[in-house]
Amino acid sequence: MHELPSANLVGLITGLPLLGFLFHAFFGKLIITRMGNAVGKRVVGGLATALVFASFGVSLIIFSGLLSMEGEHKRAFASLIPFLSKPVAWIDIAGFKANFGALVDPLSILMCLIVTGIGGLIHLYATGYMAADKDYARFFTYMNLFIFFMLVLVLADNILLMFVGWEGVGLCSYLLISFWYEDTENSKAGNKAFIVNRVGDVGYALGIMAIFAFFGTLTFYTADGKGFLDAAIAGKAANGADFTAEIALVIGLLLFVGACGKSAQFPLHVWLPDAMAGPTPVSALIHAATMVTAGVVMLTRMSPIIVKSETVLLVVAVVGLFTAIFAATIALTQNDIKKVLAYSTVSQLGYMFLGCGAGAFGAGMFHVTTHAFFKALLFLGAGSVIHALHHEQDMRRMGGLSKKIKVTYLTMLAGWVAICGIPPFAGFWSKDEILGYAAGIHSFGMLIYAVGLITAALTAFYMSRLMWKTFWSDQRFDEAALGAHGHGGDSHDALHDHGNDAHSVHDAQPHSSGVKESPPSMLVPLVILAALSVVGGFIGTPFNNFFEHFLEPSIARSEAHHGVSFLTGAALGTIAAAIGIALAYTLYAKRRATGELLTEAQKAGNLLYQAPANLWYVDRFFYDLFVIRGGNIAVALWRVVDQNIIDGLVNAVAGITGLFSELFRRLQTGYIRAYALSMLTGVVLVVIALLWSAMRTMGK
Amino acid sequence: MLGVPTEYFLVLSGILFTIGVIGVLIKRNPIVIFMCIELMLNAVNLTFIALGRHFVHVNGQMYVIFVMAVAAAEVAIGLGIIVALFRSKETINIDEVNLMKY
Amino acid sequence: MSFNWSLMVFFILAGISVGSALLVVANRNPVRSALFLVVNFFVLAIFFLTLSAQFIAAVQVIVYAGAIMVLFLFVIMLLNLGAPEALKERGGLQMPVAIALAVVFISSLGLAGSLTTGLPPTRATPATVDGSPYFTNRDILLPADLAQKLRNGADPATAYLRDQMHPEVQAKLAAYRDSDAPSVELISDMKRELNRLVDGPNLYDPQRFSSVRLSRETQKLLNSASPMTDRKRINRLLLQDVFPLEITKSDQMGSVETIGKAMFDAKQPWLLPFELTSILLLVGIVGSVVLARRRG
Amino acid sequence: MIIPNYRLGPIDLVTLLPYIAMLCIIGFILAIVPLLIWIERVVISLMQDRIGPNRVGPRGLLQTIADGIKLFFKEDIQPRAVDVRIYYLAPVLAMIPALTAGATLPFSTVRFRMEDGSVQTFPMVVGNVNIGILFILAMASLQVYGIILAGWSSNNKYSLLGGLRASAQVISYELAMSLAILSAVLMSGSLNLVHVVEAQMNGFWNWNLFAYPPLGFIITVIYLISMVAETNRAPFDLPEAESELIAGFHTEYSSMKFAMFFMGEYASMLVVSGVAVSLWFGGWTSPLPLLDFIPGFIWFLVKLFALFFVYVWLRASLPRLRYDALMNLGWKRMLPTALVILFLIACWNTLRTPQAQDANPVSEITMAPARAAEGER
Repeated sequence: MHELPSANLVGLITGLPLLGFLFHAFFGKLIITRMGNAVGKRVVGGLATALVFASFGVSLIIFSGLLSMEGEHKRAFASLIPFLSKPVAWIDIAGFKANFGALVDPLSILMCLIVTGIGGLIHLYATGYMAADKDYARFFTYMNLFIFFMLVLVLADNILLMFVGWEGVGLCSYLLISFWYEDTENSKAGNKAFIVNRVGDVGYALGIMAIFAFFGTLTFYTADGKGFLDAAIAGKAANGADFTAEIALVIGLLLFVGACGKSAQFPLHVWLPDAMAGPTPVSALIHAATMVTAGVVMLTRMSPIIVKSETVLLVVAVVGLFTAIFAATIALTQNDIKKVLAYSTVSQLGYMFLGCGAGAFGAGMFHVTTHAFFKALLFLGAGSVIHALHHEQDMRRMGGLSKKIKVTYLTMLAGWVAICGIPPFAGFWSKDEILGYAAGIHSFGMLIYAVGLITAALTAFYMSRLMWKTFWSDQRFDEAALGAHGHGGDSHDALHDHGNDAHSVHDAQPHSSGVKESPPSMLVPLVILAALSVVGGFIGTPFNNFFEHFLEPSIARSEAHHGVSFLTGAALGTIAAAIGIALAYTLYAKRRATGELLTEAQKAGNLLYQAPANLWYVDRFFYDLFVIRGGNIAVALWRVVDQNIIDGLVNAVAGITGLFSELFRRLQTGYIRAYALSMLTGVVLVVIALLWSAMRTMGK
Repeated sequence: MLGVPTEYFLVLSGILFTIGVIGVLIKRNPIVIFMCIELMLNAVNLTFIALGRHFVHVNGQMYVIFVMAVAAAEVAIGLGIIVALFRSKETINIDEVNLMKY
Repeated sequence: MSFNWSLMVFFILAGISVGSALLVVANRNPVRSALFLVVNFFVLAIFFLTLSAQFIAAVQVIVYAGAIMVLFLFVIMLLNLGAPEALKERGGLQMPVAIALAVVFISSLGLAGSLTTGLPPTRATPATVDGSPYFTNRDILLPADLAQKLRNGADPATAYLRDQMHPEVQAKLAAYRDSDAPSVELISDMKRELNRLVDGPNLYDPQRFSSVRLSRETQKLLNSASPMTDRKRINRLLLQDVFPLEITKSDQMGSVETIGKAMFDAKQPWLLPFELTSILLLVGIVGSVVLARRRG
Repeated sequence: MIIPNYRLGPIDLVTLLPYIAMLCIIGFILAIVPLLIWIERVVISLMQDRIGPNRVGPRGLLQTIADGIKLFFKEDIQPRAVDVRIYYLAPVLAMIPALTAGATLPFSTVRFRMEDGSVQTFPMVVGNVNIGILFILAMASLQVYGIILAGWSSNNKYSLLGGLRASAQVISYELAMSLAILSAVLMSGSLNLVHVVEAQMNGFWNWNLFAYPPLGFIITVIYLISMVAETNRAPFDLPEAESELIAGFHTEYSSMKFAMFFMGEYASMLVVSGVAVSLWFGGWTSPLPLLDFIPGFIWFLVKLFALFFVYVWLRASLPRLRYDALMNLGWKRMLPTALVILFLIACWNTLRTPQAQDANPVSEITMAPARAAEGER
């Protein structure tokens, strides 16, 4: 066994954010009220950020330890409690055992780095972005809690503990989406996210049960090779039964349903765009960079099971591909800048699933990583734009910002080239890797590859559209009017803390009109992320694929292979991106003033526009089916079953109780001696009963 | 009293206990009720000690020590309650103390 | 079978205790009830004394008779409840029902007692656990071995003890043969002689007992300042050191020492209850002070 | 002084010793009371610069006898409303516990020449039992019944008040007294008064009065104060305070019944003083080893009378306490002090003596059944 001494530190990775959560939950608000808004908020935000960065530092230490570790399986086991080397039992009931333990391997540490690194940057960004908010402490409480649960999810050494993290991040997502709960729409969005996720969780939970039923354990890997993934690799279950493709099919599909819910794959994608109701840092952190990739992480973790079944792989690939192109079409038509990015995220997640489905889990994870860089960047950049425009999110009222907010523009530009897949930026490498493997899928490879390329072109198009509408077109808003009523409007990001916070960034010039660049606390993360978006892809180039090599110990070997050569793929990918960009450029350059391709009338009549603009009617269908019709059924049940039968039963019980109470009330005489007498009666009866039974036994 | 069988003590203890029970049930004076409770406790003590001798084990006597300590505390509190009761109601007739009925 | 004196004493005392208990209940005057209760407690204390619980007996008198009942009397007098009319027992169903139930209770208990096979036989002789230095017949556990040892007089101590015995008994011992089971008569004789030795002067002499392994307790008692006060106990201990297996050891079960050591022995479960009781008493003190405080 | 152990059949002097001691105690208490009363009157009158009794007998020595005869022949008045049985029971209860308590009080030693020529020493005590002090405590706690019942049965407000006062006072001071006694027990390591006295042999510096300086002295004072309160003597004579309650609990008593109260009071004074002598002042032992030739009982008597003199002295010099002052002294001063001292002595003992490695009697007793079973086989 190869030792990893620093593995004992792994508890710190989760422990520090948890500490932050507890601290902020109990003292955050107190600190802000006691120390004053300016200082207090700086302390709270600074502490939250510092703890996440500290966690990142610990992750780096372990990462470097892991790099220097030798052997085939780079793996260490530790407790999630800091400085404890042995995992402590969390549940241990009659053979059902789950540890509170951490599995330290490349996959988990990679995710730790992403979560804490990107998370830290987003925390930093949020200290500026949320500066004017009255629930500042609550925000960072949730954020730290989210980081904690996300880390539990990725570090867990058994699938049940992973589920805890899984549900924990779901909870935090819900809390943060409806962070401004005073607005009903936000609460509804939070509910929607929560409920849709539950559908996926049912699949996950059933998957866990199936795993326990077949393997008899929930632990991924153990030091002595008794984990269920060990067993899956060996092809044998605990009881010696063969691990067949049928079993892999059942488990894999169930887990995939769970992954679909969390990673917003069709048809469970509907919650993610609505989740944009939360503050923009939340969108960046949860709904772009980290949580939504949990499905991919989970599938990667489960890869030894998934690869066993061709069917599962195909289902994953097809669903991923469909989601990718499906969401990309919707993204073409959206006007809300965050919605565009949200559907783009769904689409990119589809790519990741496509990679997993192709058996190239490493490629999928690579895209997770690069996507985390550039999508966080784009979201934060969008947030910066929104911030600059005093909470305007509609792209139709933007434009011409490239000169006004230069830093934001330049960083967004980096994100744009990265997501479009232009070499040599980050998105290019990962997307090409995925498409290359997808092309190698048995028998359907080329078809999938073609659709993937089309999606890439669409991606380039809608991103260019976004850039056009936001930065390059003419200015389409009244700059003077901006600050005057800027806080209101239709923005979900409306800040609710008018006036009582004289030192906040936002109110430093409370009624200054015009566009203004964001504060440094927001720009620094943007710049860092931009740099990562530019160069981040080089960790996984086909020439020197450090990334996938690093991940190899965590991933099952599959038969995935490139369907096209690198050069062909790169050329085709670049061409697809170029077509998308060129198309967008030429089309929008002609309409620089309006920034719109179609007039409102044209839009209304064009079914090809209306369908994606209305989200392909999926949301409406779900709404109609589940909310309206399901609601009607529920109301009918309520009226008939609940009100008459169930309530009737309850009322009957209550009535009978009341009747008896009325009877027995008379026994409550208030005379102490009467009570004593009844006690004696009871004693005598017990003695007689005992006597009777004794006599019976003696009679025998 | 070496020749007295343990059973005799148990019977005596049972009789004393029952007398105490009757007293608790039929007296209206809470002080006397208290005395009857003490009587019951002592009957139990007798059982403990008799059985302690029977089994040649010191535990029987240990229990009695605890019973006595508890009885002392109980009497202090109980009599305090009775005095407080008398102060507020000018009577201690237990049948007139029935406020808890409501 | 000779007349059993102790049984007679028991019945007299039991009669007094039952009678006083009945009078506690039957009396209308609470002061008299209290007095009869004191009588009852006193009789119980005597019972405890005879049941080898000297310490408990003393505590019974101190706590119950000396403190609790004085408190009762104090309260009765404080409330001046002497007039029996104030709390006259009126008719009603309470009393007949209570008495009937109590009769059923005691009779079912009695029935249960008669049905069961009774207590397991006591395993040790009750005679010696009350701290009495004297022997009973049952204290001689291995009469044959004892007789044999005494007859042989192998070591100076045994020989000395035999020589101190009555000549008749010595003769009987000399006549004893190993194959016989010792007669009841012989056992009684040996017991009587042993008791006489216990009663007599201090048996200890360093030379005489040089070959006997003295128990720690014996040594402690010999070394303590007052061998004179514990002559009988020393003699008894010496005897049981000479005949470690043949006669039972005299333990002082109810002594303060035994109870104290049991109470504070870490191996016994009494220490925590003891501490809890002290807390209970503290709560009792606080409670009664609060109750007694005059409002306003 | 060595007495040969006369023997008559199965009975010898050693066996008879407890009975002799019993006769000594009862006879002494009953006979000495008139003398004590005379001493008290004389001493008080001297202190108050009066002459005192001087008519009957030489120096008025027979005055008390005369008083006794007078009481004996006086009409025995029985008030109408008394609770007759309790009324008559009370004086008996006042006297008997005091006499009984003397049973475990050792007052001297006797040396016998045994038949085999050896000389052995025996304590003069009725019951040389290992719970001697507990017995005395038990009897002392019973003594209050006489007063309470007298107060109650007289059906007289003054008497009732006296009885109430007595019960509250005795309960209050019994605590401090018990704690003081327990301190002495801790000092000497035994509940047996004979052992306690033996532990104080060989010189007055071994007395418990001087043990654990200054704890022994303080606790002795506490005992002496509670002893005076327990016996309802001045300045703690509230139950019979003449100026407030006429005569308190014995207002309604006359002739011999009154005399029995009187006897009981003096008997209990003697007993508690005897306990004090045994516990703190070395009992029958001589204060200096070179005075050992003087018989033990003489030393005991000397100490006893000294303490009795203290009683009289207090009565002559101190005014009666107010009731709340009495309670304050008992509960707020003496009880806490005694508790602290008891605690300190226990700590001292624990720190000074190494952990004893005695065989555990508990386990021996617990083992008894098994051993007996072994024996039966």
